[in-house]
Amino acid sequence: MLTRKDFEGRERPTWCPGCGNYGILNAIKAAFVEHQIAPHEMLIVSGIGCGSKLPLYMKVTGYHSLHGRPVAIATGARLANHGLRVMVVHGDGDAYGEGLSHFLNAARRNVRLVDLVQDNRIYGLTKGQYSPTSEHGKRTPTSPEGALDQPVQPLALAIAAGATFVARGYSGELQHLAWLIGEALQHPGYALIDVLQPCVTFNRGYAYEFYNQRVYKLEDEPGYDPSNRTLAWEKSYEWGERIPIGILYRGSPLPTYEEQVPALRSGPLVARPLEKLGMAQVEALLRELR
Amino acid sequence: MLTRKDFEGRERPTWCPGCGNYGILNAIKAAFVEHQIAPHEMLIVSGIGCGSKLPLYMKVTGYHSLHGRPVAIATGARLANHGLRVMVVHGDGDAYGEGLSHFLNAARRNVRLVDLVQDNRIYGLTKGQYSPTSEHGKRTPTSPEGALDQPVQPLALAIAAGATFVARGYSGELQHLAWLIGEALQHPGYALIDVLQPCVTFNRGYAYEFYNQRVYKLEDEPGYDPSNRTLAWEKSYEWGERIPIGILYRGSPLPTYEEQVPALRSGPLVARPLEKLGMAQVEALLRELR
Amino acid sequence: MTPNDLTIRIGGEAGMGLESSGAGFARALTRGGLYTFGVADYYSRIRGGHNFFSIRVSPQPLYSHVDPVHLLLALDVETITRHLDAMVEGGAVVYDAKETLPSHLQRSGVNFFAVPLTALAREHGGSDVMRNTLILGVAAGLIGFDQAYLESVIRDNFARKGQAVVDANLRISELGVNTGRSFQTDFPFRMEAVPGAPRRLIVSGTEAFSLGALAGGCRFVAGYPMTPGSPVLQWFAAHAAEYGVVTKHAEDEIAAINMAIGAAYVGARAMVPTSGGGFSLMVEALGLAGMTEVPVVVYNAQRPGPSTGMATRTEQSDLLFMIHASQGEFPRFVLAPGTVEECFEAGWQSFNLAERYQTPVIVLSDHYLATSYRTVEIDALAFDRVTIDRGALLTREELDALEGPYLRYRVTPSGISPRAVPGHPNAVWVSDSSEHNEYGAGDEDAANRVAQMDKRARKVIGAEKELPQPLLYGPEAAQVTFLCWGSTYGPLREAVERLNRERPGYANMVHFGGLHPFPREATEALLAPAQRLIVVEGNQTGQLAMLLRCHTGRVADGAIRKYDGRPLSPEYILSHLNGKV
Amino acid sequence: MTPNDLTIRIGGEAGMGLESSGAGFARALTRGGLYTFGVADYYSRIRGGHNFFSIRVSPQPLYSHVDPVHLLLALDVETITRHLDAMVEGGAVVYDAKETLPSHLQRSGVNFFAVPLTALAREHGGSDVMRNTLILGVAAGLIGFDQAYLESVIRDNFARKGQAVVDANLRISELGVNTGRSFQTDFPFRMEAVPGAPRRLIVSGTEAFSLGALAGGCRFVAGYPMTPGSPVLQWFAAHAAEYGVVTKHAEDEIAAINMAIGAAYVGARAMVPTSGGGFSLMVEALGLAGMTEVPVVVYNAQRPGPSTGMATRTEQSDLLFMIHASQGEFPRFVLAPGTVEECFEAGWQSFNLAERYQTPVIVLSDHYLATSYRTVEIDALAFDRVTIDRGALLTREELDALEGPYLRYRVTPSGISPRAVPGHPNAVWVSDSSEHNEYGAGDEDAANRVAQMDKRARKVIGAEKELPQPLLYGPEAAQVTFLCWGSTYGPLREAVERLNRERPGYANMVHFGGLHPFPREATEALLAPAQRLIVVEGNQTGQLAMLLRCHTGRVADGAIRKYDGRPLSPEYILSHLNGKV
Ligand SMILES: Cc1ncc(C[n+]2csc(CCOP(=O)(O)OP(=O)(O)O)c2C)c(N)n1
Ligand SMILES: Cc1ncc(C[n+]2csc(CCOP(=O)(O)OP(=O)(O)O)c2C)c(N)n1
Ligand code: SF4
Ligand code: SF4
Ligand SMILES: [Mg+2]
Ligand SMILES: [Mg+2]
Repeated sequence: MLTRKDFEGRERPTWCPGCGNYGILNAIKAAFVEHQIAPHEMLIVSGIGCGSKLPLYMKVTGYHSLHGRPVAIATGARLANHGLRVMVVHGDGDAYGEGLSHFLNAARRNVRLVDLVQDNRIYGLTKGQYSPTSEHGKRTPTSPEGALDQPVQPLALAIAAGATFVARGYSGELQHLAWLIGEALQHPGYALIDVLQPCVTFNRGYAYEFYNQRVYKLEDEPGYDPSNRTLAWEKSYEWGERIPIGILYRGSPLPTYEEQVPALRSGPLVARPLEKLGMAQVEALLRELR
Repeated sequence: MLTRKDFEGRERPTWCPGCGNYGILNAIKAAFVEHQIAPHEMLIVSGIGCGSKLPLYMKVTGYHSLHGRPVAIATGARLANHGLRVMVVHGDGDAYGEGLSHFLNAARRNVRLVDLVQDNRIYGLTKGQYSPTSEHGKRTPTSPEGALDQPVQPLALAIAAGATFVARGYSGELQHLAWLIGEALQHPGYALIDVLQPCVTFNRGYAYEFYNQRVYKLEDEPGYDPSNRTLAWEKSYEWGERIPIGILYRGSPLPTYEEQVPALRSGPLVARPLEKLGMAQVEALLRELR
Repeated sequence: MTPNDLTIRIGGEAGMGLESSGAGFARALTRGGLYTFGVADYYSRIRGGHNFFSIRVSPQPLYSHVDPVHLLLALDVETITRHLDAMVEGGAVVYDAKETLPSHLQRSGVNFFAVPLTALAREHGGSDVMRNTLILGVAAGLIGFDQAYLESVIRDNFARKGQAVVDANLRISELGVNTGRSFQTDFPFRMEAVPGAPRRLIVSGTEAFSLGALAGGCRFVAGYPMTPGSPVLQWFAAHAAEYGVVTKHAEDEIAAINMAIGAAYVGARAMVPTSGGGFSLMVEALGLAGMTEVPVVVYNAQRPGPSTGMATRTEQSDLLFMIHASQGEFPRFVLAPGTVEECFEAGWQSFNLAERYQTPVIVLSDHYLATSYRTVEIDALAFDRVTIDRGALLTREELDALEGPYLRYRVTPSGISPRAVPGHPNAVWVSDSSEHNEYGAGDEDAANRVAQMDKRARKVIGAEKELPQPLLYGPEAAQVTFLCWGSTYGPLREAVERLNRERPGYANMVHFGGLHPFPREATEALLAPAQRLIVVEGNQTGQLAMLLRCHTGRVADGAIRKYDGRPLSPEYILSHLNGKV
Repeated sequence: MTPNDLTIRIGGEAGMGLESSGAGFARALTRGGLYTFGVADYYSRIRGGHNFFSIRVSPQPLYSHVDPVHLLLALDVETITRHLDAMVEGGAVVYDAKETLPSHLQRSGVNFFAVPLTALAREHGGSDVMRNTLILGVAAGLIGFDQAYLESVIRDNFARKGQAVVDANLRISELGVNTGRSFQTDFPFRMEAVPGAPRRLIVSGTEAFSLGALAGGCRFVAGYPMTPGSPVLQWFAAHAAEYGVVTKHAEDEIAAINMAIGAAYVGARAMVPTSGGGFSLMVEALGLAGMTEVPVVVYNAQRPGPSTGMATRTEQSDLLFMIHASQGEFPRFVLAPGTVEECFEAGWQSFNLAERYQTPVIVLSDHYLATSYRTVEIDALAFDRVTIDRGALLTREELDALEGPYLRYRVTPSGISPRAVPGHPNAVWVSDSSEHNEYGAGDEDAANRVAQMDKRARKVIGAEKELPQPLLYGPEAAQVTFLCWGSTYGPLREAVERLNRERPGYANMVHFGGLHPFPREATEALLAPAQRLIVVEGNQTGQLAMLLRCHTGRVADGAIRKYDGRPLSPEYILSHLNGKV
């Protein structure tokens, strides 16, 4: 029986006091406890950013990799060992900026990954530049006159890319977030959880007070049907007085990428012993060269 | 008065006989004639691929650049000289594979570009590997057992990314395509034209016969309203017995990126003489250092 | 050029299927007991542009193509225009009777045989590709080669198109052979089959490297199409289901190498095949592999740069880029096989190096080596010498017995830290791409930094001895010593042979098949007796010459370089040597 | 270390605003007629981790920080733990009276002054940052520095926060000054203002380079945040509207450099600031600029690699990577300014080089140079020496007069082809990233390839003379000659001075501010009389030493290297020299 203590890391987080990443860390641990996933059964691949330091602050197998590339690394890890659970944890800059293309490709491939994005709508670690999800007009060191890009809509893009599990969480709603992570872990395929994560240092406009007043849970919304793709797509644009959290879209599962690879039918790639080719194999290969 | 002859290139195309790129080349020339855009008033930035050779086969200012990067180059060109018209011409691999992220960013930025994608649903120049828009199950040299990725939906993605002009053309419908290009040229902002382009050598399943039987024009479709984003989004998934061409989505124009840049209010960047800083400017700058 | 050594060249437009026809002919010659060397020359277009395929054939082993042509099979007039100058005295041109040759395309000493290629092809089934079969039949007839071997290849190659196609091709081939025989009196060169010869292989660099990698346990290949690297991806894709390999045509090269790193991190032997431009996009991740000590193999089949350069041509200009790519400093290996035999070895050795030293390994090939075909002995691809050495990879049992926390980056005397892969309860750690401590966690302490930098650097002290060593070919002592690397081996070897045939003991050569870490001691020892050094390489700036000076202080006395996109040939080397000596 | 030369260090946790407070204090000292050198040391985290800022101050010009500390301003106990060893005899520690110092943190010869920092800050307004103001006041009082200068900086820095904040800070500063004065008897070091001194500037490498680039006509800056490169992007963003510059924080570094290439293609002077990891992603496009001859400036402020390395620290380990990055071979320039003056010059000269030679130019800085502040004379940033030379850029008039087709890549004796930008009816062409002919269109002809390769290579024959030349500092002849590049100039210069103070004529040094194309002749001339060569550089593998041997054959007699993420200091150099000589 795994408990919270089994996920205690060697190091204390260096996040700012009040940072939304604490809530995410706790929700991840809670989900792992709930679903009894041991530290060695999970690989968390993270990018570079404040939030991407997360695996260093708990006990888990992890890879704190490159800015923007954790989804590609996680894809390779899954393809080589689909016996391992794989999760990606990274910031909005990492996921929707530098890594935008990998995110959309993982969605359309349906690689079985939980992709958790710490969406603080800012670049935290590099000290407050605007991010892909920052609002138009946002003033930051790289946009002193206000950002001119319209923000990326990650949920709409994920749906358009073909993801079958698209959710939004809020780090101020720990239990709900832990539940979402659990649902995502059980989803057979790519699962996006965009998490509203207050950055109390560089994005004070989107602090707890902002979100606490606005977020509402889709599960509590009478008649909301997350299996309706068009509805989900429209819902993904809702942002203002009311901000939905929960599972926006849950389509009928498609076969995962891993399931479809012929070489993986007999089990994970790394589970097979690495042996020299047999005589018959060599013979067959040489026959092609005659 | 410009005529077709003014766009005659020095070199004959080296495309395969019957390649859909001939139709696209002709449609572009026709649109330029129709809208009286001279060869030096237009910069065509292309990527790398069969279709990306297009600017070399006509008379126009062009840049045959890198695989996947023409949109970024074109963005820079527009920002430095918004007095110049800029068009991007590239293949589906270039636009939706290597260049996916740039395409989506240009859309949300609303840089004024016509982005024409020669969508033959295959990698032509590298001899027939599956492309981002190839159908699931497609057998090619990199997918001898059938491609496992679900195809990219460029039109849905463009809409989700915030594009306000999203169209599909067909190289077998030259006049219609020329008209689309003209509309796109007049659109104040980013305009995507995904062109169904038969590759007669490596993608015989999507030849003229296939498309001729299926394409229909949205303009002829009673009641189709291209200003309805949700409708357009749903329409962008229609693919089968009937394949829509025309303007899927035309939203109300947003300010272009270029219009919003403070430094560009007084005209194109390159139009201003490049002079040494004045005494007063130097003084002001030095004052910051005291 | 002895009559025992012929070059047959078939030329025409892109899209005519020259390469596969030419390769098929080389295969037939191989089956007939002869040695061949086949090389293609084509444009980066799908249609149009002049393409050709040259087959050199001899009863003796061959290591290179050569420039002079004995028999030119011209599917169009352009072929004659382009290659007439390359023809030897007594050579012959076979061309389509429908063409009228302008007078400037006549040359004394060269015979012209008109054959109604198109007409006959149409008559016999219509497909234009049948002209290739026909004209190669003519070639076989002319040189007196036993048509049975040709027929066996036709049967194999066309089998999947059905018996009718096989039969039509057999018929037209026979027609060609008979036509060729009828011209024999006007063509002095013969190349008969050697009936009792042992079975041999005909193999390209792409195939040899892929086979070596597969034999060496490569089980994950991710890539993005790019000539001439992607044929390795495609070779693996074609063999993936059968041999239990995962291949992934990724969204771009960045994704490809990061996928490979992910696969290697969890324990698979993983590789990315690419060419220079694709490699440029992999540079950041190469450093990630270096920093987090993930074994990954990068295969770069070079083509001429800079930028898009010449997509379907050859060059050796990425060497220094490979050695220095990515920010910061970390150990890596750079191999540069020179022959198909060495390609095979590089295929499996690269994975052993990568896993034993826990660092990226780069194998440099080039378009010439990757795409040319050579006939070799049946045991040239030495499957029996293959070993799979995973280095300090902890076994399940070792992990079971592990006590205390697992230190992924333990500072050890060798610099090599016992490596685990994710999935064992006793080895739960996070690898950080920032400088990290022994646990793998980011750590900015100055002493830790130095300890980890030194640990990584220590891994390769002396490791140049594990690379293919510089090889001397020719007499121990010579008046001229040539240096080369990678694919220049073949053409240079032949140049050296010819020089020594004329002036015994005149020349020798040293070939580098491993360039980083630079084999300094071995090089100094080999070059100590050398009098006059000439570096021969397929680039403009003399990259091996720079390495040589940088690591040994030796300044080459001369250089022969080529960077027009075409491979070095023995004749090119000899003629440039005469300009220099 | 004379009493005329003090180092004051303020230390505490990340998030305490040390850097801006420290920089403000250095500014005040500068306004007071003193010379300063300020350097920050911090972790790659937003909160926690030990940060400090050191200000060296003297009535004489300074080129470097030094290791020993005279006055330690400890905002926490950790600061004392970490820096007590660095304190000189007679030095003092100012700390918060609320802490009780454990006995091991006492040291004879060092005085400890307890000040109720937190308590007073709370009393005077509450903001923790006011402790910084207070403790710096104490410092001013201790060294006898005129508080008026401090007050002027407080007024400027806090102005945008409102008069109340200004007043509170002024009050607490005064309190600090008085407290400091009261301790003076126990602190022997003074540093009084020099009232009549000329006005000077205090400037970082980031600012100097940005100013130089702006003065040189840079009008387009695209980037993606990455320490320590992005401050240049941010400097330009802050000045963009005022000076008519377009800046773009792009989606990634690949987009950034391609945008810059697009902007340069149409005629803007364009730059991308980044750090090594970002540069790795720009490698492919660098080759595009080389091949299509687009002038673009890349600014790489190095940080320790490999991979993520140490984001907020310093290193000089990207040199060989810069020289060889991207597939194939093409000309480029690599500059490595050593001082803020040279940063300013590199700022504008890089654009002249880029446009005159129509090729990419790389400016290598590093975290140390980019982020440290130095006091310089008012004319140190030589705006009057700036020129804007656009090279063979065709004017509107020249284009109007153009006859015949425009040949963008005309083969000329100099290799430089007159350049047009899109938009003129007489210059309509397409540039191809494939090898192209004079028109710019892809062309695979062998002779054309060689002509274009040679044309491009020709551009830089002799062009190393256009780079900043290697500079000799110190006596012409000396027993030891040091070599260095980039930011090592300052620390090494001071080490050389000290050596010569002890043993006149003992040492000199050669600094490289331009490294590629390598200034071979100038180097050989400068080094001809050198007896003993020692290369000092901030990396592990000795990259300058390799270049030196490769280009001149000289093998250095010794090396002093540092790669722990911290800058070289005069003391480090001297102590390592003693280990070597
Ligand atoms: C290739 C590359 N470019 C830039 C950086 C610098 N960098 C580090 S973190 C970061 C962005 C952080 O933003 P986000 O991903 O939103 O994470 P957060 O810090 O907000 O959690 C950047 C740009 C890098 N490490 N690598
Ligand atoms: C970085 C990089 N990767 C790969 C290539 C090789 N390459 C050239 S064209 C091409 C794809 C062509 O497909 P597409 O963009 O659909 O164009 P098409 O040929 O079908 O018109 C590729 C992968 C390249 N030139 N550069
Ligand atoms: S800067 Fe923002 S995201 Fe980073 S640790 Fe602080 S609060 Fe969290
Ligand atoms: S390969 Fe396909 S896309 Fe390329 S030229 Fe031929 S038909 Fe056109
Ligand atoms: Mg963020
Ligand atoms: Mg295509």
